[in-house]
Amino acid sequence: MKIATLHDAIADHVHDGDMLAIEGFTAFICFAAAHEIIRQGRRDLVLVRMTPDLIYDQMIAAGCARKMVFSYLGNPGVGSLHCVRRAVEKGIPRPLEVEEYSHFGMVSRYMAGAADLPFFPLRSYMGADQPKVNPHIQFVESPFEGDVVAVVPPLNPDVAIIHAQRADPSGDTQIWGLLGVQKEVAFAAKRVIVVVEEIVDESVIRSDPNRTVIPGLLVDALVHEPWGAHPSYAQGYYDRDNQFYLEWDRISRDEAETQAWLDEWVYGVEDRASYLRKLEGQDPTLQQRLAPGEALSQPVNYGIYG
Amino acid sequence: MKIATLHDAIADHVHDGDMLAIEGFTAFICFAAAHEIIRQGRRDLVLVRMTPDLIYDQMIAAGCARKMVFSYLGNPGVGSLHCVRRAVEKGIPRPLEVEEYSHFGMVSRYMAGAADLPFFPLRSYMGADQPKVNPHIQFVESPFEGDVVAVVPPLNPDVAIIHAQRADPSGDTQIWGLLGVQKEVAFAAKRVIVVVEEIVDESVIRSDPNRTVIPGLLVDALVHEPWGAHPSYAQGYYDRDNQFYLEWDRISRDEAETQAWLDEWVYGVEDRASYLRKLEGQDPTLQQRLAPGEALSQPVNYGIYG
Amino acid sequence: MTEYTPAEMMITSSARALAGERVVFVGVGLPNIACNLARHTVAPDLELVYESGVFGSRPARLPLSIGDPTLVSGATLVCGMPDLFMYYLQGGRIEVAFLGAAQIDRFGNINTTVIGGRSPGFVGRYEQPKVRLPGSGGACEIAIHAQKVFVIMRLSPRGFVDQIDFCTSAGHLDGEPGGRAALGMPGAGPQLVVTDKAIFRFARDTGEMYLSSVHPGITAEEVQAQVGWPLKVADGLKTTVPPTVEELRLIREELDPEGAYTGKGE
Amino acid sequence: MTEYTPAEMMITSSARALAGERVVFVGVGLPNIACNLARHTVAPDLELVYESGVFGSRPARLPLSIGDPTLVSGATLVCGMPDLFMYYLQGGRIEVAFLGAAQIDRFGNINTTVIGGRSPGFVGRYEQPKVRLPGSGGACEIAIHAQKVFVIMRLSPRGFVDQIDFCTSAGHLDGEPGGRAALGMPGAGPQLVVTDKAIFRFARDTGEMYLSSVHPGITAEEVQAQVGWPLKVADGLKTTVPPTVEELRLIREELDPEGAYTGKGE
Repeated sequence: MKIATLHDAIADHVHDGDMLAIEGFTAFICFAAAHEIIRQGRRDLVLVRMTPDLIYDQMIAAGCARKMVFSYLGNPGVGSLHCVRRAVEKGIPRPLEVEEYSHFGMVSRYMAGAADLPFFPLRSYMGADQPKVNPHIQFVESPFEGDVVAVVPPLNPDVAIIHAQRADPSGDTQIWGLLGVQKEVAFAAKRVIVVVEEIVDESVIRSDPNRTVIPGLLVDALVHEPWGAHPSYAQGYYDRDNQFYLEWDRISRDEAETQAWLDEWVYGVEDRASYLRKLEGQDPTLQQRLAPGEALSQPVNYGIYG
Repeated sequence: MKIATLHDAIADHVHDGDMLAIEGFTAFICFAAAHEIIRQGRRDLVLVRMTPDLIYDQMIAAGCARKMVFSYLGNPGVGSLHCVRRAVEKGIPRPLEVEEYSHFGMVSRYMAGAADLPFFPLRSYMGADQPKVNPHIQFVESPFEGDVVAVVPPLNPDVAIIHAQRADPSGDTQIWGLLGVQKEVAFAAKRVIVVVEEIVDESVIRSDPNRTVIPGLLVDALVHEPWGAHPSYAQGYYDRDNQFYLEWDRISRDEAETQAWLDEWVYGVEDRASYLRKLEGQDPTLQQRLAPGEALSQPVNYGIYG
Repeated sequence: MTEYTPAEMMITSSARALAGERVVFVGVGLPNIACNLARHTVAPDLELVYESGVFGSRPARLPLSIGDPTLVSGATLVCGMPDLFMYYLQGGRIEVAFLGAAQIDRFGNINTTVIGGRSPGFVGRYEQPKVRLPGSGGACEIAIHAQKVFVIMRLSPRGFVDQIDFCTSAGHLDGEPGGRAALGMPGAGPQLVVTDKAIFRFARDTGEMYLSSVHPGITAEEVQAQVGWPLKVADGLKTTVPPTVEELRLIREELDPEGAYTGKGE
Repeated sequence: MTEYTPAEMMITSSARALAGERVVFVGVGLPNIACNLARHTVAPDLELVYESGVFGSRPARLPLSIGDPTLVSGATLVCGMPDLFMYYLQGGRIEVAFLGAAQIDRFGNINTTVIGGRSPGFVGRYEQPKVRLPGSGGACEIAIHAQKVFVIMRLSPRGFVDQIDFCTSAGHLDGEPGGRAALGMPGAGPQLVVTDKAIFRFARDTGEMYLSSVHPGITAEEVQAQVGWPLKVADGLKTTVPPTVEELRLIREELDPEGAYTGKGE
């Protein structure tokens, strides 16, 4: 494990053709990493994520991906992902192969991957058409009472990127708020990059070991990148920038406007710090607009035994 | 859900012949509930627990059980469970049927029970003899690469008893420290009794929703019983009483001494409060001896969004 | 009588159907407002479970997505997706769930995956669709496990079709009694479809959707014109009871004061 | 040369075998002290994982069981049993694990379930045993998944037997090369057996245990007398290097100052 810049973490661990999972279910979406991958010009990625959201819409518009594995396509609370739709419906900027599950199917694939199981069983897909278009959805009979359940195979991305609130310098990572499948994808992936709002002293993590979701043992690179999830959010650090989610709906409907946006906000900035400076230049109230108030957890006593 | 005395919770929810799981892996072991069950004279129980520990040793000595489902028999850090051994090896006070798994097998059975799956897959038991003596351990071939894995069926106890640090009056329960399989058994069981050190205001629970392990939705009875786990422990509240674990090794080697102990400490006291008074009468340093120092978790900010 | 929007009609109709329910699986938008309205009226003990893993939420503002951080702060329990799908949904803890649909057929089978397409055949249509929709999300398994499913969608000929292009979430299958149970589907399937023009229910014996009530000013003929199969109509077709003054006050003053979901005349 | 107890010899021998290892699955008692000694000497980066779900523990006192609360306070991560078994152990994250045994055979297969019994036949013996032992706990799957297994037990004819009464945790099976892999067992199986009299290892090609070193003052013949099969002996049988002054200081002053595990001459 080493503490790295986002540039170096991506350069070292994300390669052309990799299967990449940037997870965080509707929260903690690491746009900073996606933009760095776009800037570094990665190609032929297999993008894995339950909810592709704007982050994969942008990466697909930038031509990074050849395939996407997912369970729900949408701009949450707003509407369609227009770049994904252009790629699927019209092959713009390039054709995009899709491999599709329900949410539970994706969760199960990650769990099988994390647990090194050849399959994970779930009661889903009965009566539905997904198994007809996805050979990875099969059915197995129980040896106990003859009950039949669906099974899906493990998903083991080459690299997973997880955004979180804090980690110690060894990479022991704590997350609070929506936990999604971050733990599962970290255990399932061959390499793990963790991007945090804060790197804290080991004593902070050790004061609350039940809150640690990802052990440093799994982490190949730890990146300190405040506001790395904007326009998504990090619980307790900043709010989702809903204005941008609405604006993207407009921008992304048009291919040229989309490319112009990428030119300005991704290719046109050097790194996340530059992006934030530019953003605050445009909107000086940004921090104030998105800063949440304070709602602290009440402490618990682990006790001193010694 | 209703807040109840331990007497009433046991009277209402634990019946002769029930399959009962009192869980808590090497911690949070609810001796108060076991003693109440012994006092109420329950019979023919199927006792389920990964580590039967002293709690089931006592219940078996008291003649409550006809069968035990488990994965590790021992007085942790001390030695054998002599009452269990007398029942298995010699049928004293009555014969005890056993159904045995590895730890992972028990964990998997609880998960299948909690998730309403007909089986749970695990890579275990290859080359071992457990499947020869337990027909609930079967093997299934994966439809994906022909890999073979063990599977075990769901375990759905009639009633589960969980000891925890705190819950709100609706039964939303928080646990910190060793989490064992408490969540899984609560979801797997048909009825759930939660016994806590403290009933706290809803606002305490709501200040840290990620720490809630069992939702009130599952809880049939909530019991406030401080020190209800003694001689086991509740993280941050009191330490394990190792002296008693050592003493039980001596007492339990002899059937008559065992029965005398039950007479004095279980049948001879009315409830847990009486037990604690008697205990402190014998050992006035009890609280001081077992009280841990303070090691508080550092709070996290969930943020106010509104 | 007070004026109301079609969205307000859909919200109050959905809320009333939650009378006496305990645990509802909820998305944002209209279902969210409907569930909160129900909690203020017919179902005070209603627990809202969000697909994002949030239980017992007390949002300080109207959530704009199921991932809104306002759902988390002050909730009673927030868990990861494995727990949510394995223990809450598959474990049978969800009584009612709301689903949306791009297409629905007479048996309540739902498509939210693809529409049309250039290639011949089923798989080809999937691979080269005319319109790529969001896909399942959790809908496929919600439709299987929730004890009851309520559908909220607008009434239109494109939506109410004789043959859906893709079955994302199974309803009453082909209507054969016991068909769901035979496939191992624990929930009872779709019970209610709330639209901007009318409310539909399903016949217990045939699993077929029928017109249960029309909103004030709408006729059964107008509804049939929007539905792609010969629609069965309830004996004694009723007119939907419009939102009460108190329901409208709750929606407008407390639940969606900025009219994010209800004010655009949706 | 400093005096030392058999337990101290077992601890130092085990600790030295951890040189360069990263993640060890540990029980209490001697393995716990051995792992902590290794962290002070040959394996400073060693991470101790306890079966109870504790990672990166910094116990403020000598833990008396794997469930001791002192293991939790100040650890880096504490998780439930599903995570521990599914993601850490089965997920292949454990490099070395220590196991104890009541009986072990020449291929490192281990019995911790039952001894003897009155009834004829295998199942009968299981159901009416002479001695009911603890059973598997996590040992059955630890033996399958840990990349390497180290066994700690006393040398005795009751323990080192030609035929174990029950196979709780498989070692090298019948010694057939590739046998473990053919059954889908990811770990390499037993690598080392540390006793109070001698140290054993396993031949790479046959999977058979051989005498690797004898503790000072013990002969190969004395060891053979305690082993229930004709024991193979390493070419150039060595004498185990006894604990150093520094190792003994660490054990006696820092790791087990009250001699709970090391002072009774075990």
